[in-house]
Amino acid sequence: MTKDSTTLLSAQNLTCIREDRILFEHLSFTINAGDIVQIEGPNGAGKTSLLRILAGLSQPFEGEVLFTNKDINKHREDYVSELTYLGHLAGVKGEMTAEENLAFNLALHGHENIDSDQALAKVNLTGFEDALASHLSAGQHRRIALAKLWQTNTPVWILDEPFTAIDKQGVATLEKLFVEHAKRGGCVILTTHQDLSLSDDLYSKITLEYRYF
Amino acid sequence: MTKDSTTLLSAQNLTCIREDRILFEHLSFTINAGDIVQIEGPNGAGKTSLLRILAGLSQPFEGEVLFTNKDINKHREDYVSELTYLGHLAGVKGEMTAEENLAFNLALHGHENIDSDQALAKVNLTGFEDALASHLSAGQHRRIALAKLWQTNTPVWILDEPFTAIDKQGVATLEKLFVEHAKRGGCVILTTHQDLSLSDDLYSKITLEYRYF
Amino acid sequence: MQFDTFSQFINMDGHGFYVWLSYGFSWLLIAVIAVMSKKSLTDKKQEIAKRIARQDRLKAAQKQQSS
Amino acid sequence: MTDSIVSQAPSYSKAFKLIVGRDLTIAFRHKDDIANPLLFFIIVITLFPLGIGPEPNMLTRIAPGILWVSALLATLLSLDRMFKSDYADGSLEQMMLSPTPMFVLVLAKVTAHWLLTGLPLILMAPLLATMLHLAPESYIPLLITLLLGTPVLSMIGAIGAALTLGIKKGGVLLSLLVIPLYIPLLIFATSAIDTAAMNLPYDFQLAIIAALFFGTLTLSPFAVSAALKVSTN
Amino acid sequence: MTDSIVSQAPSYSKAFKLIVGRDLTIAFRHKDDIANPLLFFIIVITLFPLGIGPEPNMLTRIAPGILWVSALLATLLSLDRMFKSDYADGSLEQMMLSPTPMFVLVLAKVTAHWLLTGLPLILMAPLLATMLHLAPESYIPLLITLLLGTPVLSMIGAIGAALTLGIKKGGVLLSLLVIPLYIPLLIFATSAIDTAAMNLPYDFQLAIIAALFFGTLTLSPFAVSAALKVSTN
Amino acid sequence: MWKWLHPYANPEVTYHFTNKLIPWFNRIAFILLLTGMVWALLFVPPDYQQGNSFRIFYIHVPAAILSMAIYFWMAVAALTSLVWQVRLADASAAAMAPIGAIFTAIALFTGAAWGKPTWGTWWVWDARLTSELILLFLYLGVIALHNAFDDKVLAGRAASILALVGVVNLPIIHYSVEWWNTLHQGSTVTKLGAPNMAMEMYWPFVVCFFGFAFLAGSIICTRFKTEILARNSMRPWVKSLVSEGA
Ligand code: HEM
Ligand SMILES: Nc1ncnc2c1ncn2[C@@H]1O[C@H](COP(=O)(O)OP(=O)(O)OP(=O)(O)O)[C@@H](O)[C@H]1O
Ligand SMILES: Nc1ncnc2c1ncn2[C@@H]1O[C@H](COP(=O)(O)OP(=O)(O)OP(=O)(O)O)[C@@H](O)[C@H]1O
Ligand SMILES: [Mg+2]
Ligand SMILES: [Mg+2]
Repeated sequence: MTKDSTTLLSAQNLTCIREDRILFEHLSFTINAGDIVQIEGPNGAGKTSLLRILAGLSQPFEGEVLFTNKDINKHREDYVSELTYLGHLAGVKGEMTAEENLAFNLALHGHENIDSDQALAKVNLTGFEDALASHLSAGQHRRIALAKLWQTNTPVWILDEPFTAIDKQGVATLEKLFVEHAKRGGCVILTTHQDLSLSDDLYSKITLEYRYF
Repeated sequence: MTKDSTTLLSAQNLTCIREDRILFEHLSFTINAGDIVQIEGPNGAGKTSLLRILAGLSQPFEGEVLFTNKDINKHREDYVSELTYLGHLAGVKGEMTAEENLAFNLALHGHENIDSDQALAKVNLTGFEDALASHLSAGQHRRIALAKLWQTNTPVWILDEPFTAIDKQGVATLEKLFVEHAKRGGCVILTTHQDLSLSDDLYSKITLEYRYF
Repeated sequence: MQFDTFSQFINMDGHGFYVWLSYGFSWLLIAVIAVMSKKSLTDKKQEIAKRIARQDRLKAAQKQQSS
Repeated sequence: MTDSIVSQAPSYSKAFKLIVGRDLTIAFRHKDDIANPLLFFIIVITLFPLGIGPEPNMLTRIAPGILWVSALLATLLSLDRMFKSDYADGSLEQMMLSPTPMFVLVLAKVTAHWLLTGLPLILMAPLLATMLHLAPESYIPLLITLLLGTPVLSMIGAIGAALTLGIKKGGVLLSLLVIPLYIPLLIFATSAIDTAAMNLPYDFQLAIIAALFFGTLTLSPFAVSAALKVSTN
Repeated sequence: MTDSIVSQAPSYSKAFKLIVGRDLTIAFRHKDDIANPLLFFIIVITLFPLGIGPEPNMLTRIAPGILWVSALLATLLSLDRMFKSDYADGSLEQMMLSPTPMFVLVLAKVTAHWLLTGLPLILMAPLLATMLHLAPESYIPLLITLLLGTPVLSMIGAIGAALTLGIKKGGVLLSLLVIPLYIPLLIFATSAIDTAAMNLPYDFQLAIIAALFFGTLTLSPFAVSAALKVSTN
Repeated sequence: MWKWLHPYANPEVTYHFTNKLIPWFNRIAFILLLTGMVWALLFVPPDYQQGNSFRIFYIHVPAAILSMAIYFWMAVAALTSLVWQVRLADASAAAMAPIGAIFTAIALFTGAAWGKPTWGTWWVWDARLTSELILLFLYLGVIALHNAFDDKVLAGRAASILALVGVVNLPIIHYSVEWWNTLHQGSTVTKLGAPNMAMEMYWPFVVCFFGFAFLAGSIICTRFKTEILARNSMRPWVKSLVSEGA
């Protein structure tokens, strides 16, 4: 956060209200190129809600999100082509093979002629390229969604619990990728319930507290 | 397992096949009064499948399960009135209150006039008795299902990941309950991904390995 | 032999269309189901072979990792 | 074990009441469940005069068929939820592991379903029959056939619902399975109403529908139980 | 960033083809998706002669209404799956976050839906029309109205499907939202067929249906986009 | 009593037995059908009423009878699988359904094509026709249900339950339809009534019928093999069979 580089994303005065509970109020922060930011807080604190607002999937009750100083709602297409978002749900279709899923996800963002074998190898899915996703285990299923991180070139990554169902070795590989991505000038915003095993100067935290009122 | 007490449950030569993968083959074991048995193994190894076979919810591909030396399929009603099963899914209806849920679950097994306030207090739900279950958090939701363990008097407990979404204090309370139940002559068969904090002589483990073929 | 000429055989006193339609459609359906059944058998065998190959690869990979 | 708690399998009638009561409670908390099949029934019936034309004579002629086909479709669309939500949250498993035999449980679920869909349809039918200019002689047979027939729809439908329980996209498949089994009922019911409109006795048709009622009442619980066991396996 | 990979938003037509292709692939892997609405259409149509009676004259008279009402119901029941599975597994979110504008995505989903339900219905309609003894003059208008009308059913239905996406028991609610919107189409389509059976010109009705087609084609993508944004919020 | 059945309840033995059966079925079917088709198309005299359209008889009636016979055997297999837990029985039921559906479709189609020249219409809501149509729906339901399950063992059991429920309903459907039709409509549609058929018309029918029956048997056996493989793919014998390239 202290590095003096370009500001990629900035949240201004965000307030989020779900049903009748205020999840957070007047939340402001900026995220620069090179940052890795972990959002933390107990179950139900509003982490997912915050990430969805940052991605432009939900509208905040108040406040706005700026991408390179432009409101993401007004410049949606510019923003979206620079963004990779991964939610609680992987966005993987059980009826398609691992390879088809990856190719479709990337083609939607205009990537073609990608080396899907290599991308799938990165997430330890060698041998499962043409298995239908519904025949894979929960962890393998999620790895298909993660594979695109190796092929995409968008600077902003917003990842909601990317480590769910992933084993220890997989987590380590991912963390290494995040650091590389940050070094190349991207930023990573993620939530996890386990702590990152990165040294403290490599990433920062934003803590949400559970508010009862 | 070494205690010389009555055999409650015995699995004989169980084989389970899912789609085209053999999960386990020729598995035999016995569970006596006073046993606490943890089934362990990686994701997809077949723990849930085994518990469902033991509860009589699924049929094994081969082999049989005996309860006090009687085949559970042939003496289903005898077995079922001595069994408390708790699956991945809690069996709690979001449209009913905590108290109604508990009362219904117990009434189905013939328990009436139970002290539901006390049972709900045990699982830390005091004050939520007449909140609709759908308005509770995931952990509180699951606690409703667990509350019946304090009220039931069946000897065989089969619990699939009972600690899911339960905080540390809750886990400790439950473990204490399991030990008491075993002392009273019951048995507990459970799966968890975290280790039990009981001393090793209080419980035994059955390990399932992930088989690729 | 009930027909003297080939065109008589095709025409069948005006009922040719219905007769040939019936015979044609029926044999077409039978051919389709026969071919599909055969194909599903070979497909199944291939699918099993593929899975065995994958399992072998997985086993090999496992061995490599552990050693 | 703790002897302070006396436990004993509840009697069949007690378990039956327990489950019916529970299902009704849930439905009343969720009011759509009751309103929706009824509204569907009404809307489908209004589509026909729009599609076919408003001449009263024509409508009188086709009214029994339309009323029954619509009742059938409305029941059909409500079948899906008979076991699905209990299956999805694990309650079904718990009920199957209770000491009460499965057929009692199935009968209770079917009864609750009928109370929530069949009964409202019957209550609404005379009104819609008026809109379709049903012959005056046909009102009584319409109500009798519905009274005997809608439980049959629920019971046969339960078989289909139980069979398609574990399947993701069960909706239309369920229709495919169940509709052919509904056909005899449809034929006898509409024929009873038509016969009555001609002032002829329709005892024979009623006898058959009653036979269907008792036949499905005795057989369907077993088919449903078997199907549920397969689906929850 | 890595410059080996060239990335650029795909052109509209490319994105359109991509999504349609994907939906068709999935449907073909899951063959039931195609077969089921069609089977439902066929089965519902057979219910009417059974309920109303087999006289050819009567059937000729009501055939247009029955064909259209059944097509409408078959489409209705298939609407549910238009966005639901994409919503449930998170693909919809991913598509909404792609650089392609929403209306292209919506048009692609609707096109795929029509190819999988509307088109098979049209292909099957003449056969069923024969079974209902439709007047020979009515075949052409039947096909034309279906050809123009089924896309309208898909497009209007998409709005309802998008609105009820986040709701658990959306099935019957969806019908309630959508059926009233279908009524004008139903009236003009059956009236066109009836008019043609009387050897009168039916241009007026066709003009209205065409207007409905172009109207929904231009407006519905925006309504659906807005509804999807609300549902995924 | 079931002891003699035991070796056939073993999938491997059954697979190889079926495998040996198929070529014989094929040969018999080929000979019978070639004879039957040539006989029916070229040598059978035209019917005195229906003329040459009578030649449709030689496909229509075998198909119609087989459509019902296969449903019956499918239900028997379903009952065996559910009551006596014979594991292969539901595999055979699953193998029969598509063939039965095809013959039902053929009976319907040829019937319609025969109806046009004889009755002047492709379709009437006659009792026999309607119940054959419903039979097709029942078949399609069984097939669709079977395909809807990923797990073939469960699929087999579910489809068996449906097949049995269907078979209980079949007579009800049959009589309801028969009875319904005669009430609404006079006998404008007269069925051919089973006449004492001339032998020169009867024998080619017998040849065709058995030809179709053996052909159906052969296709059912092929599908049965597929079903056995699908249910036993983890078995060593299947692995060696597949890797042999057989
Ligand atoms: C779509 C139309 C038709 C259908 C679905 C149909 C169906 C059937 C069925 C199911 C049978 C077997 C009955 C049994 O063995 O008990 C049958 C037999 C037969 N059908 Fe058809 N039929 C159709 C049209 C026709 C027509 C148009 C004719 C001739 C005018 C015809 C002549 C016969 C004859 C002669 C038999 C043999 C009756 C016997 O068992 O002696 N069918 N048909
Ligand atoms: N669609 C919704 N409608 C109403 N309330 C919602 C909705 N989504 C979330 N909530 C509520 O908002 C609160 C925050 O939810 P959120 O998913 O953001 O939490 P979280 O911090 O991501 O929790 P977790 O650690 O479980 O993922 C919860 O109390 C939840 O009940
Ligand atoms: N209904 C089913 N149909 C087909 N395959 C299934 C079914 N249920 C489970 N499986 C498969 O069986 C295997 C074992 O599943 P099971 O749920 O028993 O694992 P588990 O040990 O409980 O795993 P977890 O730790 O994730 O709970 C998995 O590979 C799964 O894909
Ligand atoms: Mg979250
Ligand atoms: Mg498990």
